[in-house]
Amino acid sequence: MEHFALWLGGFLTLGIFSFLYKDNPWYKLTEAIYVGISAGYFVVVYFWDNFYSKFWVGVFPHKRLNEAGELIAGVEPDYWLIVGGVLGLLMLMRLLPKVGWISRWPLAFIVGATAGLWLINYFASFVMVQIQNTVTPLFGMDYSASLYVIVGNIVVAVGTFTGLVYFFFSKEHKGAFGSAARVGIFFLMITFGASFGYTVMSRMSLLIGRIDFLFGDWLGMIK
Amino acid sequence: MKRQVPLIITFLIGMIMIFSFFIPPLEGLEQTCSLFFDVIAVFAFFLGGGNLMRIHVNKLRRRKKDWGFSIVTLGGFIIMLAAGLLKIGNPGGIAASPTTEGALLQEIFTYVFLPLQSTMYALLAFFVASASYRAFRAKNREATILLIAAFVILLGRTPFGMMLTGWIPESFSVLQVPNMAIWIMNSPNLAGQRAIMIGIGLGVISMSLRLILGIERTYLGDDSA
Amino acid sequence: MPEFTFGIPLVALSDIGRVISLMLIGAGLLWILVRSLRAKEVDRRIVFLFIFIAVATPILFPITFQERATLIVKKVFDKVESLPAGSTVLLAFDFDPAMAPEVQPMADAFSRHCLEKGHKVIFMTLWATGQALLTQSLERVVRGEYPDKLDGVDYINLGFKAGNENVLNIIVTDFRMMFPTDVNGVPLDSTSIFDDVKSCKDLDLIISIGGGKPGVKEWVLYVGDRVNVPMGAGVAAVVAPQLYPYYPKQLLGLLGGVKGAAEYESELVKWYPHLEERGTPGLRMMGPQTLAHIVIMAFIVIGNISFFVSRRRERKR
Amino acid sequence: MPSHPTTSRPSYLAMLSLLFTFFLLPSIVLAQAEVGQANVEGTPIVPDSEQIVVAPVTSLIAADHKYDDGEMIDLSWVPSIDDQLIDGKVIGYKVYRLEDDGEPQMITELAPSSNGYNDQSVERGKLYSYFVSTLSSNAETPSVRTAPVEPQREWLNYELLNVLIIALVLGGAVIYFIETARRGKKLFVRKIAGIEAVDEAIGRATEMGRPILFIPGILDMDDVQTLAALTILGRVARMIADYDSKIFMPVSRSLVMTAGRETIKASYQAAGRPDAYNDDMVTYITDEQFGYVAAVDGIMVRERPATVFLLGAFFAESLILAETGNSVGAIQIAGTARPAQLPFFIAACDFTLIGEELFAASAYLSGEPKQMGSLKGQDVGKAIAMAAILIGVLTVTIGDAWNVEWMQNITTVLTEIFSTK
Repeated sequence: MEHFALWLGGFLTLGIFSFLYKDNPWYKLTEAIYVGISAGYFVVVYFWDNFYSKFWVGVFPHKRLNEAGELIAGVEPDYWLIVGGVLGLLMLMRLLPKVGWISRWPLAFIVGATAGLWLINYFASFVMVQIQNTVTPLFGMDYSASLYVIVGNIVVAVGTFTGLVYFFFSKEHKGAFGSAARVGIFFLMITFGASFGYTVMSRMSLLIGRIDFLFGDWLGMIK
Repeated sequence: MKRQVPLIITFLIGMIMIFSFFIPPLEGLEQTCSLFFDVIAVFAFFLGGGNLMRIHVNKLRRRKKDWGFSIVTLGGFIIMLAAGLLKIGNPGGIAASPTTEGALLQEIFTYVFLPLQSTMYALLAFFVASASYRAFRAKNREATILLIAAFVILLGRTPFGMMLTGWIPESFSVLQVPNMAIWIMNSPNLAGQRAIMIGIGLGVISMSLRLILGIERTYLGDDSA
Repeated sequence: MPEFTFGIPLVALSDIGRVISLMLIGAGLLWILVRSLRAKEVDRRIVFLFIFIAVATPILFPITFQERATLIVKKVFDKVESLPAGSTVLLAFDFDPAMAPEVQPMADAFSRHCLEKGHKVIFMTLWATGQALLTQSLERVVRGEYPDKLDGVDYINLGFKAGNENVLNIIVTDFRMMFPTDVNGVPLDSTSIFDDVKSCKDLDLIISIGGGKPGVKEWVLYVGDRVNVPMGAGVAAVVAPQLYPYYPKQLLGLLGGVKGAAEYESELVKWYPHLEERGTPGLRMMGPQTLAHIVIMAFIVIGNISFFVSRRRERKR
Repeated sequence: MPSHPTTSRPSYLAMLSLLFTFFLLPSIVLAQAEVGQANVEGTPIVPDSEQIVVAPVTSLIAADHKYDDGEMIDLSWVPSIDDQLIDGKVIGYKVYRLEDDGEPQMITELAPSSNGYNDQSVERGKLYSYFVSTLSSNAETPSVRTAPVEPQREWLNYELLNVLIIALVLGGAVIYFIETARRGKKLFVRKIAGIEAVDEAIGRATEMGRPILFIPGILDMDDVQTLAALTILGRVARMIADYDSKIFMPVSRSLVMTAGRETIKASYQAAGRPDAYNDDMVTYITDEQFGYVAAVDGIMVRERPATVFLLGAFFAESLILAETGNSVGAIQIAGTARPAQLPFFIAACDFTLIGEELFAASAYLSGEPKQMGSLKGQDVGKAIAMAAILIGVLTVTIGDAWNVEWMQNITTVLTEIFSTK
């Protein structure tokens, strides 16, 4: 079994890697296996975690019995969940052409809830917190900061400010405003370049892991 | 009715969600909504899973190109359902969890799913290389800055960064490449991230309001816009 | 071991395979460079092939590059080195198996360095999931490599205590209140290592390893800032940028990711050459990383050369 | 191997457990039973000359937790004067609660130097009073009992009032400009390269007779980025219908599939070509991140789309998709609000909508004045943010240095306004 599992792993790994050369039947086979299995796995996980544990058990809680078999106070059923169930059923109405339009109701519910929920959350954690963090004394508390820190602080403040200038929609990037926007783009470019470079190492370790598997676990070539 | 009701639902739910943030008695609403969402998503799964089956069965019936692989996909899907829902191949039987060691579902997960997943993920190592070969070119001023920032960080992550600039005395150690990399990560990078994040927060406000107020309604199948 | 020098990096060559693959990479890059002077673009599959060889070669035939420690790493090393033998050092293993690949090499290097130097080492963890790792590395590094060091005299394992920063809050004034005994149930009072140690104030150095929560930040805020004991740290690469602001005031130095571990190991091996054979996982892991980075940088250079050459040709036209 | 003397350990343990069962356990039980009556300040519970008696905590206050639904009570106190870390006499605190003047019940045990507790297990409509016992290694000293408190429900969280006000200002600005635009005032909005390119990209696909691939990210409908992708899809699909091009949209979530079909169908109807729509334009693949990527990569190399849209929430797969799309020669327009993935799109795609631009794209593409008005409203937010940063940084830097009071006041006000508790 152990042996078979290793060879299976090797077969699948090389199948995916073969895509780097070009599309081929081996890759198609591994892709087909992957899609079928992962879709099935998620059906199973969603069914037990969401439908059964959250919905079913929520509406019909397990009865708790004591040792003598008498019912002891258990969890109260949460009838609110039935609203969710009804919305879910409305979704399935799509399958009936005549009343299919009703499936827009749960969609409208989801869109409204998502938009409303994230509006404030994004605002608080993406706008307010970031502004607050940027407002710091440039020379450090009680002027104790080193030159290194001061330059860093100034760069952060200027970069954030000009970055926002770049995102301005209702003004053409011309004149002084345009120069500020250009500085903003420079900062964005440094951000993208630096984040890219910093990520390379973690991406390489993923490959190191697979090569370890291929040559070590599978072929036993690494001492 | 068909047009108006969804817009009213979106408006009401959206407004309630916004204000629930400030009204303590409504603070549990967020969890309730995400619970509703999970339940709706499970029902929707019938549509998604059904669609997957339909497409592959069609491919098979019409003998379209590569129909053979559809058998594999369908087979994998059905085996997982049998193992996970009917709990076939489950040592603990129908009552036990299918994700315990030794269960068919878990075995397939460990020996088929995991290698596939980590290999797919590992492809990134190759694409990171090919993307940097193509993208980091000094075509204009912006691209040059992108290139320099990436190059300094890359160099700082290898021993060569220190070998090339290790002679710089300690008092100017900021100029040593690895320290320069640290500075870039901490200062200009941070500034850029912040500007992007503030912009995102404002963009979300504006788009959410358009949705809630019913100005943006294409997603509801409204063709009057 | 025959040594072979390519300019500055010392590449220990013990195998024909290593030579061949390194030559393959070098010659290949050279060939592509020549082509790029004629403004020829490289097919992406060639880039893929180079990356594969660059990563696989050092794994199959171990290649290590000599690291030179950056100041931020060297400061931690120098501190451990400069403390007089017999100083008390606390090593906090605040990480779980998921983080271990990155920080375990650091933990090993710190343990070896302290024991080599003759320091007394106190091990502890704030992570329930870190307990097993701590026991294992103690078994492997401390008992395995230093059998003559005595438990309770030269080192002690306090194990895991629940309570996160509350634990720190208490040991900052009294170890015994939080840890009446060590992990084996031996009272601290009966161990000689704790004869002179009452609280964190009596330590000579604290090194926190692990980047989660509780972790380095908590150690700095609850212990380092409150008592005048120098602190060093080792963390995973992703969290390192968030901790740089603590350097050099609150943290005397910081090891970030595999690279930090490798730098520390190289410094360690330089001072204690016999430790090289015990394994330098950080340096080993940096082998494929370094080659891959070099290949990527080489391709960036090559890409720019062919870009400029082709642009010049277009202008001439 | 060297180790502690282990021979004495079993007997040591046995003694300890004997001691515990016969002495400590009964005393703990007795102590707890007696607590009910003993609530005079400073009275030790089990008087004994051997006991280490510690001082009680003082100034114990129980108060309703502000701005909640009536489910919390906050306790605060000044630790015992014996609670000094040097001698370590105090080993902790126990918090007791009396519900509607019933029996006291221990609700939690806290570490030394604690000075407060947040009781989250209370209900509205009941009265609670508390006392805190200071523990030494063998004695317990209770404090004075607090006056009974009833947890209160508040209808508005005043702590977040600043968030509400700024949100209303920004929301108001968005709505104001929407209204202004609706009344016919012309508003200027600058060009955004990525969005300008959409038209051309679709045209190119039509000329080449190859399909257009639309990837709406890998998150579900409960993420705003997916919503943004769908609003853009509405505009894009309309153009595609007009051009009579082909669109294909593989998705990784069933709900996104449903919403995507609904959107494309409506766009085709609006374009007057409902006959050209069919459900197979949108297919579900798998919920799993890399399984989805494996399939989309396959689709890219087999169908060879002329144009690829990658809009929505992306994770590590961003670069795999973008590089494969690039390798088949597609024009790629990407956009995400995940800062970590933006560098990869910038590197591998022809056009990238950076963060905010993703959310603005649909409004921009619609060309309707009221939608453009909302973009103007966004700019008000940016102006406020920029002003806050500029003024804040200046006042905090200068105000601190020369002790300029009015500047310090401005800093304080700004911090108040932008604080999120």
